[in-house]
This record gives sequence, structure tokens and C-alpha cells, in this order.
Amino acid sequence: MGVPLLEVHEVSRLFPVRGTRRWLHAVDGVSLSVMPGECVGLVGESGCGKSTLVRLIARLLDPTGGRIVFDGRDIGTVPAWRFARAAERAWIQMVFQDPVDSLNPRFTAFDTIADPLRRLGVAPERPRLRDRVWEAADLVGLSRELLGRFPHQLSGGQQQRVAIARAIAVRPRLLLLDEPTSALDVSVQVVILHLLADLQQKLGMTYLFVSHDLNLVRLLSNRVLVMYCGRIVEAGPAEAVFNRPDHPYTRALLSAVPVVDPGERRPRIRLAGEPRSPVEPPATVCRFYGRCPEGFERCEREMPALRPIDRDHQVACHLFESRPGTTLGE
Amino acid sequence: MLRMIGRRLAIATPGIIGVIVVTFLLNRALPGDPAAYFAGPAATRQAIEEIRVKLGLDRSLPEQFALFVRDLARGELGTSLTSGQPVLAELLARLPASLELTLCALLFAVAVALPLGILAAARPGSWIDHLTRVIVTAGNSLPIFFTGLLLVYVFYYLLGLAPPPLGRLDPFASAPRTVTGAYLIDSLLMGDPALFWASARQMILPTLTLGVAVLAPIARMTRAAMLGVLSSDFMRTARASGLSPATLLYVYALRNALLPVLTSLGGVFSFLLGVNVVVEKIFAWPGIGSYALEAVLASDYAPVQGYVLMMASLYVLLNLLIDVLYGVIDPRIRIET
Amino acid sequence: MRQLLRHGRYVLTENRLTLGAFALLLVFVGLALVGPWIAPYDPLATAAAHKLEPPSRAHWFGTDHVGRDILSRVIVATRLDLAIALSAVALSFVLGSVAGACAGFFGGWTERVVSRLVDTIMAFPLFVLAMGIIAAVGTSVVNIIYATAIINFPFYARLARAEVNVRREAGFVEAARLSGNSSARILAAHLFPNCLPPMTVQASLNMGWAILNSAGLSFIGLGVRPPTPEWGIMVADGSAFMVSGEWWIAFFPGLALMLAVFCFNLLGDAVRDLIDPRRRT
Amino acid sequence: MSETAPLLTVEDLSVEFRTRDGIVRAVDRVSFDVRWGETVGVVGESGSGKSVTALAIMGLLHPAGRVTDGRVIFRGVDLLAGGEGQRRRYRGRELSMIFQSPRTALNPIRPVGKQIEDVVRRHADLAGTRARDRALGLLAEVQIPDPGRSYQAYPFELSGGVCQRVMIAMAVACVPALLIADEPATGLDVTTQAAILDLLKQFAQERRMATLLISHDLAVIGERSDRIVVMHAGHVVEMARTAELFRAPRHPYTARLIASTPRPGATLGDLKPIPGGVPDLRGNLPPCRYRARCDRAIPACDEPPLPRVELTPGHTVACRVPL
Repeated sequence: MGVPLLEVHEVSRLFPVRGTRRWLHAVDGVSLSVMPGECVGLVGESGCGKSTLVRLIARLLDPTGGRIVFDGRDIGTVPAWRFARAAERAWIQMVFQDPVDSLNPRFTAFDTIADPLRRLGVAPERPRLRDRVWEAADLVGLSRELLGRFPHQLSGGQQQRVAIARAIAVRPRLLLLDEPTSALDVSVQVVILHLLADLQQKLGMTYLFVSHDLNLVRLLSNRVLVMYCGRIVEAGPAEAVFNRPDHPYTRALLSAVPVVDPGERRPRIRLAGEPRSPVEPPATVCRFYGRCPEGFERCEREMPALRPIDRDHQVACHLFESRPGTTLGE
Repeated sequence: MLRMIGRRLAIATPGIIGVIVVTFLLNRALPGDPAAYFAGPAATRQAIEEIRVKLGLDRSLPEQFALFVRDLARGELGTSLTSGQPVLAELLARLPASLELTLCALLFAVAVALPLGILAAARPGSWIDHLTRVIVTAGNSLPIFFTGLLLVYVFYYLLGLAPPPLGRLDPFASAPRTVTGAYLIDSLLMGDPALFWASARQMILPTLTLGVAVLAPIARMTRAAMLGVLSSDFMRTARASGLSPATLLYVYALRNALLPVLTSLGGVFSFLLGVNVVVEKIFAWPGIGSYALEAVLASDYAPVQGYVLMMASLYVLLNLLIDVLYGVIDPRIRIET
Repeated sequence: MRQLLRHGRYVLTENRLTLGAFALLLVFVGLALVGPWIAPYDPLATAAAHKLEPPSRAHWFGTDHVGRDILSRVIVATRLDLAIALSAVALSFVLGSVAGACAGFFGGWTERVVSRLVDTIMAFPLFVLAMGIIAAVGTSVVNIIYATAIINFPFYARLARAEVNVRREAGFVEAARLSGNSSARILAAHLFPNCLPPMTVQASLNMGWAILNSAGLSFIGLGVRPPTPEWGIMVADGSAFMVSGEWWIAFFPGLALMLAVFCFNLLGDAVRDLIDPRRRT
Repeated sequence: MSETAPLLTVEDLSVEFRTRDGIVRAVDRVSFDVRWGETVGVVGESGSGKSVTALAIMGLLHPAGRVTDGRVIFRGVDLLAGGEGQRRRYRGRELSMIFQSPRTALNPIRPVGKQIEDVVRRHADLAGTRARDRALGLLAEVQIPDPGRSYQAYPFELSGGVCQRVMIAMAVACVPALLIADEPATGLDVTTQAAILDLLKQFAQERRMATLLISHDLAVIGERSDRIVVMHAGHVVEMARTAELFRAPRHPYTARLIASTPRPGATLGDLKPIPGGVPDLRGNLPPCRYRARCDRAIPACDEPPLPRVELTPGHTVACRVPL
């Protein structure tokens, strides 16, 4: 075990709720670490705070509390608006969900890819800049003739290649992937996934891959974090989490994933009701309590902490504290 | 509901404060020495100084503003130089004439533009759609003083159908006893249909002039709003449910389309209050617009100030009314506040 | 760019009305440029012997109550009317878009100051405010421009604020931040260019309104001073003669005014079609 | 009405859209049928014409679209031949449809209960409190907690999942024979998605309601359908029973589509992309619209018409060189 590239300690982020004095707990005391060269998957349903969490790590948002340590330096203290000039800016880059939204409609592909190179001072002078843009385009398999085009003149797959080229042009060490394929058709999705896997090999990048689609996360990730209502409820090696999920939420989530072959279907675990509101949730109640098919009275009294149940495998559930070392009756 | 009105009032407050400050500053921005100006050309230096003290012009600007607000709170808007009468009394006496005209014009415009916009949107490409387009484009391009004059030329000079453009009643008729100040209503209250007809005849051309000018924006907004609603997802759902055409049009489409139309009525009303001046000038209408215009041309500033304040307060009130109506129709506003 | 040109040609050729408006615009611009040289008479020269003459061969548009040639006055007035509207729109466009864009992007006190200003202006019926301003600061061409610009300011400020606001959270803005752009640079180089198209549409739709407003001020006697040829005053001059049948004095300047506004409105619609084909109504 | 005849037969349906940049042939000679009580899945990438087909069946095409050819026979009646009035009588009563993005698909300023009630009043001849009771009953049937309160709620107060349940309640209010569900669960969370699809399945079974389920997600379609129609660029390329389609896809596109869909147990290396993109549907198109993406094409593929071969009973493929 080496030194983690990224360590997040008890990070939280609150947002004021418009028209009230209340706070929305988007991310609530999350800790995680990412080793160099890993691909960590982050799964959770919409509104669980995973987008906020990656934006905190990308330093687009300031955390309300906690520390974000990148390569040994606490970067969470540098305000987001000033982070553009931080040394780590080029090292942490991101690919967004919707390429239409994340590409400036008035920038050509060339200008889009060149923007970080110019701004982050990697290749300011003209001929060198062109070389670097071409190099990035080649890496993502974007033909050079397309570089003069505007986003609306490109297909969805090509747009996402431009977005990836922009992110890797400055050779980041950590690449945050925020649902990079969910706006794409399935045929293009595979191409982009292959491309991302190749790039990680070639450039030795570390990935944090965020998705609501468990089938995708398992394709790319070594390790998986499951998020629910602002907190991480399960973390562990991808194989373990997908094949032997422990947290009741993970189990329900996995059982809901549609599978083509009816023979492979696990018995469906139905969840009752709606997720708990993230607006000032009680600090002493498990966030999943009320929907959880296994919930008992302790879940209403005490918020379970993320505890190891196995080597590298952690779960935030009282079921495992009361019966350490065992898994749910299968 | 009351909470919502309260909230809206709170939102309108900075605007009202702004109006008072701007009106005050406009008065202080008068070129030259106001005291000398008010005293008249023949005044001695001492007389000018006396007037300066009397008007409070020797004090600092914040003090002057405090005095101004105090007077305002007491309903004192100063006196007119030319008539020597209190401005507020004169404005109030003339307000009904302007309001009657403005509201009639608004009513006329809405009555014509709303059905036009709805029909145009319901049948895109039909003759009524094309007609609406022509009306909208032409109506937006018509200088209101030009249409007014053309109407006078055609209906008074050429055809002789309309009475001469000389105020609310011809000089030989006597005005109805003042109850509301609106001749149309007062004459009916008196039970005098002849008088009602006489004042209605005088109203027709100025109402048309104003109404035609605001027809276009209302029709345009109605049509655009209806088109937007008709192509929306929820209308598709409603049609997929096989609802009757009447339910679709009135319960589903129209109510949603009214929201943006209602918002645009605020702008329309603002426009009407402004161009009142022009129309009152053409038709010698004895409203507050012509009063203010005379005052401006005579460099009599107190009435102008009073007029601007009164117009702004009317407009703020109307916007409040629109907001309340909006809340009645739209639950998203009602519930979230 | 080529696509835009092709689209432009489409808009012009598919809609004859737009083509007509475009031609009319060229005529007005031509008159504004060379008007004083092609006017048949001196627009200020009075001729007591020829007063109140109806349109004839010598005076196509007739003469007014002091015998001035109306055609010449209408032609010469073009430059002044267009110049006032153009300067006012340009002024409010620049100030409004900068103020609005900053308000929408930075929020906080910048936004509070700008929205107070906008709210205050919008709390007045706009024509009334313009009257009040002119009455206070005096009638001159420059003051008309200022007054018209002030009452136009809220539209640009609001639009710019809204346009920046909807894009502030867009992915490409976040991406620009990741690329190392400072806030000021994001606003100037990434956001503002994207807000320009709707602002341009607003400006072209606004031109007609600005012309109407300044002419309206002149009509009620709060604008350009007689005897300067200006369409609004000329209509005002002729208004007294409408009831006695001398229609041409007010009619021709009014018609010129109407055509100019009409032309700008049609072109505004065309610009909107050109820039945003989806919002075609 | 004999129940051996299909409930719905779509025959050679073609739809065109007029746009500024030319005519888009969005749907071209599409044929398939739906039998009583069965669930037919329609799958295809964006631009494959699946939603347009559904809207054409309902008679709800955008004004720029036009059915140029074909028949839509529902319970023996050609819906395209009849007028709008006739279609209106079928819609919501015997033929219902639910849509993607349920929150915008409901009237934003009308309580959701009222919206259900509108449908009940229109088709079920109920009035007054009986219509209201029926609406409340439907809210309970689609498993919305506290129907009394939800009745008064507006769409913006409800989550996407609950809004979709409301839309299902509207659609099944009059026990339709066929429900068209256009991406009913897309954009919803995985757990909500499964719950919505379960609900649809439950109604289909309880009421012998046939379902035409449309989705871009092959996994959803595979899990929920009895038969599958695969569409590509406005053509039906393959049609078969679900198990057979997955076991032995015969059209190269279907095979590629299956190979590119992530499934549990598959590694990234197992997934194969589909070369090329969906062709531009304007202008002149080859008879087979998959031609440019296909690695099995032979010269005969350039000759019209597009073949339609029934390989085994119920398994048809539009290909000259099927796998």
C-alpha cells in the first residue's frame, strides 16, 4: 500500500434552502481515499450528493467542513474562485455528463482543447500549442479535420471525445468522470468506455468514476463506493460489493438493475416510500431508516458509522455492528 | 393569501422608495437656481432669499429630502405656480378622466386581442393567424399620435361620424354630478342615457387610439403563450387521454397561457399610462396627462413631480394586483411563498 | 459562418416581407447619409406665398403652414431620428449588458445594486419617466438620447442578467473553471459571447420602440426644438390642421415614422429567426 | 370481435417530417402487431423512430409530421382512416399512452387528482363525488401513499416517480386494451424505475392489458417484454420472441446491440461497439439503412426493396444476409 493520491476527510457541504432558513445537507461527513492508478466507482441515485462530492473534489465548490488532501497537500482550504491559479489545478480535471452542456457552443473543438493549455500555462506559444492540441486529439481518436468544428457540428460521441481531450490535454493525475456516458447512445457508450480504459493505461491516470448505472461502474472500477442521501453507506472492492453486497441499500439497488437474461435475476428487494429529505435530516437516525427492509429500533436512535467488516470492505449499518463478522442471512 | 400580498408588498417597497428618491432628485436637478426661478424675473435678491428659505432650499440635501418625505406623508405635493391650487387636489380632480379612458382602452384591447391570439394559435396558418400577424406587426409600428390624428381626420373631418376632438363632452352639455368621476358611470347613476351616449361618443376615438396601440402586444403574447402551451408535454398527455376539445382548450391550455399574458399586462398598462399624455393632447382630454404637459411646458415643476409620483404609485398598485391574480392562478407561486 | 450566411439567405428569400424591410432599411440609411444633398428644397426656407399647399408636382408632399416643403423636411429629418434612436439603443445596450451580466454572474451586492436600479426605473411608467427626466434636465438632443437610453436600460440589464444566470451553472462554465480561467475571464470570454445573440435580437426589436419614444417626446414638445426638421415635431405641427382637412402636413412625416418603425420591427423578427430558428412564432 | 386476431396491427406505416433542412423520413414501412394481453418491446437508439411510431399510432404527431402511408388497425378499425373525433373516443378509453419525464407531462397548475378525475369524467360517465372517489381509488391502486393528500397536490410538489404513477393512473383509469409506454422509466432512479415497471406489469397481468413498451435500454426491454421489435433509423430490422432474440439474433444490428449492452458478469473486453452512427434521415437513403454500418453487406443490399424474411414462425428479419 502506497500513499493515497486523494484523501477526503469528513467532508460536508450544506446549501441554503431558498425562502427558508434551513440547510440542505448535500454531502454529510464523507471520507474516502483514492490510490494512484486506481479507478474508484461512486454510485448512487439522483440527489444522493455524488455530483456535489465530485465538485468539491474538483474544487469547483467549497466544502462547508472537512479536509480534501491531494498528494499530501490540503487543497480544500484554497477557495474555489482562486483555485484556478493553484498548482494542483492542472492535476485534477473532470469530464462532464452532457457534452452538449459542457462544451462552449461558440468555441471550436480546437479552442476548447487549447483553453486549458493556454490558461494553465503548459504551452502558451503558438506552434507548441497546436502540437499539444493535436496530440490530445490523437489520444482520444478525434480526427484533426474535426478540430475546426463547433460542438453542434459534431456527433454526441465526437463531442464527448472533445470534452475528454480537453480534460487530458494538461495531463491531469486525477480525472473525475461524472456520468461520462449517460447522455450517449449505447453504441457510443461502449466506445467511450473503451477509450477511457485505454487512456488510463497510457497516461497512468487515476479515475473517480461517478454513475448511477451499476453495470457501467463495475466495468471500469477496482473499488466501489455506494452513496445514499449524502453519506457513503458501503465501500469495498468492486467484485465484493457487486457479488456480495452487504448494506441493505446496495442490495436493493443491485436487485433493481434490469438484466437481459431472466435466469440471472436476483430476487427483487422492494423499497417502501421515498428517500428521506436531505434538508436538515436528524443526525441520530440512519438515513436509510424507513425505507430499509431490515431496519430496527437502533437505526432510529443512532446513525451507523462506516466500519470495516472485512479487509478493504466497509459498511455503515448496525446489522454488522451487532453481529460482527457475519453477513446478512443469504 | 394575505401572506402572499404582504410578501409582494415587501418586494415592491424598494421600488416605491426608489420612485420617491428619483422624483426628489429630478426636482433638484432643475437647471438654474430654483429659488430665483420661483420668485420670478422681477424679484429682488432679498425676495429670492426669502423664497429659498421658504422652500427649504438653504438646507442640506438630506434635510431637504426629509422635508420632502414629510410633506409626502401628509399628502402635500406643493402648489401649482400657474393656477395657485394645491397639486394633489388638481390631480385627484383630473384623475378619473384619465383612468376612465385608460381602463376603457385596456378593456377594449383585451376583449379583441385575447380571442384573436387564442384563435391564431389554435389554427396556425389559417386566415385568422395571418390577420393576427398583420395586426401585431402593424400595431407595433404605429406611432400613437399618428393613429389618433388619422382617426380624427377620417371619422371627424371626412365622415363626420365622430364629435370634434375637444374633451369629454361637447361644450354645450353639462357634466354629470360627480360620484366616481367617470362620466360613463356617473351618467348612468343619474339615469341619464342621453348624457351617457354623449360622453360615450367622445370616448370612442381616444379609446380606439389607445386600444389599437396595445392590441398588438397583448395579441402577440397570447398567441405565443398559447402556441407554447399547445405544444407542451402536458397538452400531449391531455390529448392522449382523449379529453374533449373544450376541456383541452379552456381547462388545460388557456389557464396556463394566461400566466404570461397577465405578466405582460403590467407592461401594457405602463405604456398606456405613458401615452395618455399624447392622446389627451390630441383629443384635448382634461386628464392628468394634459395637466402635467401644460405644467412641463410652463416650467411649473410641482405638478410634474406630483404627476410622476402619482403615475408611479398607480403602476405599483397595478403590479401588486397582477401579482395577486397570478398567485390565484399559479399554485407554484401560492404554495412556495 | 457559411451556415449562417446560407440561413440568412433563406430568411431573406423565403420571406418577401423581410426582403422588403431590408430594402427599406437601405433607403432610410441612404436618406440619412445623403439626405441634405438630395432634398429638393431647403427644409428651413419658409415661403408665405406657398403655405398650406396640397401635394403637387412642385411639392410632392405639399407645404406646411409657413410654406416649407414637407418632402425636403421628411428627408432631412431621417438622419436625426435614426441617430437619436441608434445612439440611445447603443448606450443602453452597452451599459445594460455590462451591468446585467455582472449582476447575473457575481450575484451578491452587485446584483442587489443593479436590480434596485432596474426596479426603480421599472416602477415608473417609462414614457412618464422620460418626460420627467427631460422636464428636469431640459430639452436638447443629447438629453433625449439619455432619457431614451435610461428607459431602455432595464430591458438589457434584465435580459443580460437572465441569460448569464441560466448559463452560470452550465457545464462549459465549470469546465472553463477547471481549465484555469479566472472569474472575470469566464464572464468575458465564455459567458458573454453566448449571451450576445439574444441581446442582439432585443436591440433590433428595440430600435423601433426607441424611434417611437423619441418622436413621441418631440410630439408633445419635450424633444427636438422647432424648426429643426424631425418627424415627431412635424406631426405635431400638422395636428392642428387635421380637423380642417390639411392632412398632408402630419400625414407624410407620420408615414415616414411608421415605415421606419415597421422596417425595424420586421428586421428585428428576421434577426430573431436568423439567430434562434427554434423560437420562431 | 375474435380474440385470435391481433389487438393492434401496424402495417407499412411511414411518417415524414418537414423541416427547414429537408424532409426527414423518420419512419419507413414499419409493420408489427400486438396481441391481446401481451407486452411487446420496441428498442432502438435515439433517432430510430420508436417514439414517432407510437405517436403516429395515437394520432398525436407534431404538426410538422405526416403519415404518408400505412394502416394502424386497432380492434379491427383503421385509426388512420377515421377522423380526429374517432381517435379521441379511443384515446384514454381503450388506447392509452404514458410518456417520459412525467413531471412536465402533467398540467403544472392543476391538482393531479383533478387530472385523473378529468379522464374519469370524460370516459367513464361518472360525475360528482363518484368521479372523485374513482380518482382517489386509482391513486391508491398505483400505490401512492395518502391518496387524499396526493389528490390535492400539484406536480411540482411530487417526485418524478410519483408523477409517473399519477400518469399511469390516468392511463389505466378506463381499463384500456392497450397501453403504450414511451420510455416510462427513463430518467428515474434505478429503484424507482424497477418499481414503475413492476406496476405496469401488475396492471398488464391483472387486467389483461396489452403493453407496447418503448425504450432505448435493451436490458429493460429484454426483462419486461414477451416479444421484441428492434428498430434502426426508421426501419424495423428484427422482430422475435424475447428469449429467441437474445439466444440467436439474426440481424447484424441486433447482434451488435446485444453485444454493446453492459450486463452483469461481462467485462469491458466483452462489450463490442457498433461502428458508425445512425444515418442522416434526410435525402436519398439506401434501401437498407444499416448498410453503411454493416460488415456483412453484399452488393445485393443496394437493391430495393428492403427484404422482410420470416426465418421461423414469429421471427422476421430485414436482411439479405442474416446471421
